[in-house]
Amino acid sequence: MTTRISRDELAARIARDIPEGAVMNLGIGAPTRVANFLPEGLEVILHTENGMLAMGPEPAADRIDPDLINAGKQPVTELPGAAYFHHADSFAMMRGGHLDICVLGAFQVSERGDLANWSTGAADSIPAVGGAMDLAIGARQVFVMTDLLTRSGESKLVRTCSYPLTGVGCVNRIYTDHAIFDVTPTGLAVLELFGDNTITELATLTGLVLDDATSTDATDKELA
Amino acid sequence: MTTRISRDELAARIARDIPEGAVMNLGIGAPTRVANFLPEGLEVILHTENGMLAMGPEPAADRIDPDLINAGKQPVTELPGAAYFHHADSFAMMRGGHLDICVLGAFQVSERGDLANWSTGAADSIPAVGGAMDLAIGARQVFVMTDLLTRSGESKLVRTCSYPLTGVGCVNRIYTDHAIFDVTPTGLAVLELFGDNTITELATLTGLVLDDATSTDATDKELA
Amino acid sequence: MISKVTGSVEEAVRGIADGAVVMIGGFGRAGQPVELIDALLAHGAADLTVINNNAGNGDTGLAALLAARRVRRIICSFPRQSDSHVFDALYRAGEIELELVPQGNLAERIRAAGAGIGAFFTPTGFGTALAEGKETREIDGRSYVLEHALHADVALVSAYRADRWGNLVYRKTARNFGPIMAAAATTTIVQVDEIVELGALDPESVVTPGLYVNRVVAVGERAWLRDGEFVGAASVEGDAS
Amino acid sequence: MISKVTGSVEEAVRGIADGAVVMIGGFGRAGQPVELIDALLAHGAADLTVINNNAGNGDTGLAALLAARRVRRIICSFPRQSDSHVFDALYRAGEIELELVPQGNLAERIRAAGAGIGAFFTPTGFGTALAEGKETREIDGRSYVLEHALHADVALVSAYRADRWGNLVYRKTARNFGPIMAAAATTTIVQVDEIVELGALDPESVVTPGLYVNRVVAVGERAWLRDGEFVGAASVEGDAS
Repeated sequence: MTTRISRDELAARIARDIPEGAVMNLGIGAPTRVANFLPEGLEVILHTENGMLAMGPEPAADRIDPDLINAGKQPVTELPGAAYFHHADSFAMMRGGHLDICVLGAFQVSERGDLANWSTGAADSIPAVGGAMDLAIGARQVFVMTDLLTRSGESKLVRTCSYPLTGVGCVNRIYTDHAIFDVTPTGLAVLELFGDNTITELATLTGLVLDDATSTDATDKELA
Repeated sequence: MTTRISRDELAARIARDIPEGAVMNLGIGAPTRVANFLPEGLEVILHTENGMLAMGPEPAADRIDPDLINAGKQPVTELPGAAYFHHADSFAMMRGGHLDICVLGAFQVSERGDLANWSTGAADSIPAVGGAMDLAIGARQVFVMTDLLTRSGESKLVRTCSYPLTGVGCVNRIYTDHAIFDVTPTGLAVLELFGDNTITELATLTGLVLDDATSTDATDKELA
Repeated sequence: MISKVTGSVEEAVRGIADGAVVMIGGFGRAGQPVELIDALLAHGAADLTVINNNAGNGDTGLAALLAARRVRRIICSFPRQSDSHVFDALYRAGEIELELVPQGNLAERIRAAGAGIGAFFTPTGFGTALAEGKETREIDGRSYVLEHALHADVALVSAYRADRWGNLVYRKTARNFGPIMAAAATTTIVQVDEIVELGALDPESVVTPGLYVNRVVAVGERAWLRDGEFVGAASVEGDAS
Repeated sequence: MISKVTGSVEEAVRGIADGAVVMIGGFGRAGQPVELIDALLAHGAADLTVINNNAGNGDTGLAALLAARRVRRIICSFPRQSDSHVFDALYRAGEIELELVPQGNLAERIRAAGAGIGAFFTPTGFGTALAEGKETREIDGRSYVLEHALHADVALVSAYRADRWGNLVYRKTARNFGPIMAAAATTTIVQVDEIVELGALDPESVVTPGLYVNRVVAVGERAWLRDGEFVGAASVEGDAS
């Protein structure tokens, strides 16, 4: 019985829901993998918070330009149609609702769409928030990409986040290794099940009441 | 007995107080004449609210560019070192205190430095404020250039403005055809008398108590 | 393939509804999107609220839209000009509403809308009639007035060149309100002299990134340029209108 | 003749006082004014408050300033990084104060200082620990937090080219905080690869107009360029630090 898909399978699944022309920001870490699965020739415009649109993939080792990096401080490239701008303009784009989609990692997401992804709240940790709060509240569609369960087996989908919040009621959809969930006014709805998962089993794993929306096609719904 | 200098003499007198390197905005009307009297070769950078620094003089008739105008919608030219920017950036410069000097016309200036220059408050007039309020509160030094008296002989320097205000306590110095006045914490001080004017006569004309600061050199004081 | 290019100004203004709030770029005639305004006039939308620095010049462009009684309300900083006779007559007759905003507050309110800022404390206008009834606050010894973001349904903007993604560059002081209005409207419609190849605009010099633009239409080179070179204008008035 | 050009980085940082609030441009290593930071370190000013997106990388630049105990307080969005060991140790030892600000609020607070805005309502951070104790308000159905302008005594900025008036252009994502910090500080000090003739920078493409700049110093071409052409970098880390 298979109940989980791999990180790359999940990235590929998310990529299927990205329409042509989308302006998108991919959070640091796993979400950046989504870019690897966008179809060749599909024009999707990647935004990086440090002041660029139409960011391209990592350069060859001998073409690394220290002035051309992404939010994770990794070297990137410039595609035709690119634009550079300063930090206030970059965050104006985010806060002003001009990005179509952002994909973020998560520690926890509540059934109301609250997101916790910047701090575990541990007493000895050094806090660092970066642009997470701006992305969470700014993009038209906020997608979360995450494992459903922590390493110790606890659900990351929760009634109420116990970790410090990044944003309130800001998440639209959660792509997990078990299933895809939409945040609806009445709680979470399962849009698509991976492998042999069932809604009953997911309800047990998460401890949440889950609506069945699997008759809706997630990709079509998104593109509408 | 001469008690008044001409508009051009006044413009020339103001020009003497503009130091090299000053970033300056000249209000619509008489203040624009100050530019005509800046010494050849003195680098003074003119700002126009509609998005330009290092504005140059009017072009020859066959070189008029409708995309290159000043705040008064008159054709101008571009000097080496110029920069263009959008309206929010232009007014950020003004509001943020980055212009060294602006020279504005006035209906009235109060002894506390309140300025009225945008509306007579007449019931049938069509109001229009433009950038006057931003200039009044934004520049480091706000100079007013005006006749001392209205056509009907009333003083434009007053205890309290009766016309609608442009800005509160914003004027630093008033260049009139009779004398130069500084706004001080205790009221107006006469810095320089033109022609045969005396402080006593000006006090009578304005109905204000005027301090004598004529032993200070206005130009040196400004440059300090 | 992304293309925001539309084939005609008629197509570009399609769907603008009666009652819409329409930002119109330009400072006086410079940067005024005259061809788009003419198309909006032909399109017929009425009961509009217009946001522009001025209230029309002469009898063309915005002035013609006013003359046709399509504008219920105008939000601007400087309506009264030597050639604003169309507005002046409507205003004196009580046939158009006016909200007068100091120019820098107008620009900042538009910028705030695009930047997702709800409201801001500005020193401009404090203690004047234009701040009457508005919240004030002293911050670090300075007095401020609270001003709110100014959004629009549609922005009509004139730029110089665009690519098919909608990246824009402007020309000289015709830039003025274009970039901030493009960001503040739900639907941004832009006229340009020409559409250039994707990649032809220097990424360091793009002024309005394409994500702010919904439709672009080429209207031909402005009269005072020939193949991108300035050749002079016989008259500012005639050619710019 | 206006000239903001200074002959050395030592001269450029002269007069920075103990206790100064110093903005330092850069996002990670990109756009970090390393030569100016080194000069500030040699200059000796202490008890500084530093405003930067991060809190130092590796052991050079800002990290070296921290290691020398010159910084009492840092205002930033993302101190914790893979190579922020200098900050991490000071923070855990309680030897540096941290004010953590979401990155967009940090950028907007800096922008507000330069633009003369006293405070603004931002949606970012609402309902989170980083908005605790701050004024909130609902505007048109959305919740906002009030954030205040963030001023500085000094800004240290790295740009690409300047003219003698201080007009600046930047290079790619090294632009980041430079333009807004240049406008927010009382004294703005800029390092560039080279000083070009007045008039050599395209007025349409100047990013920071010279009125925001007080001193400019040329520090030579960055290692990954030769005569303005990109020649590749052997290592991001080594060359950028």
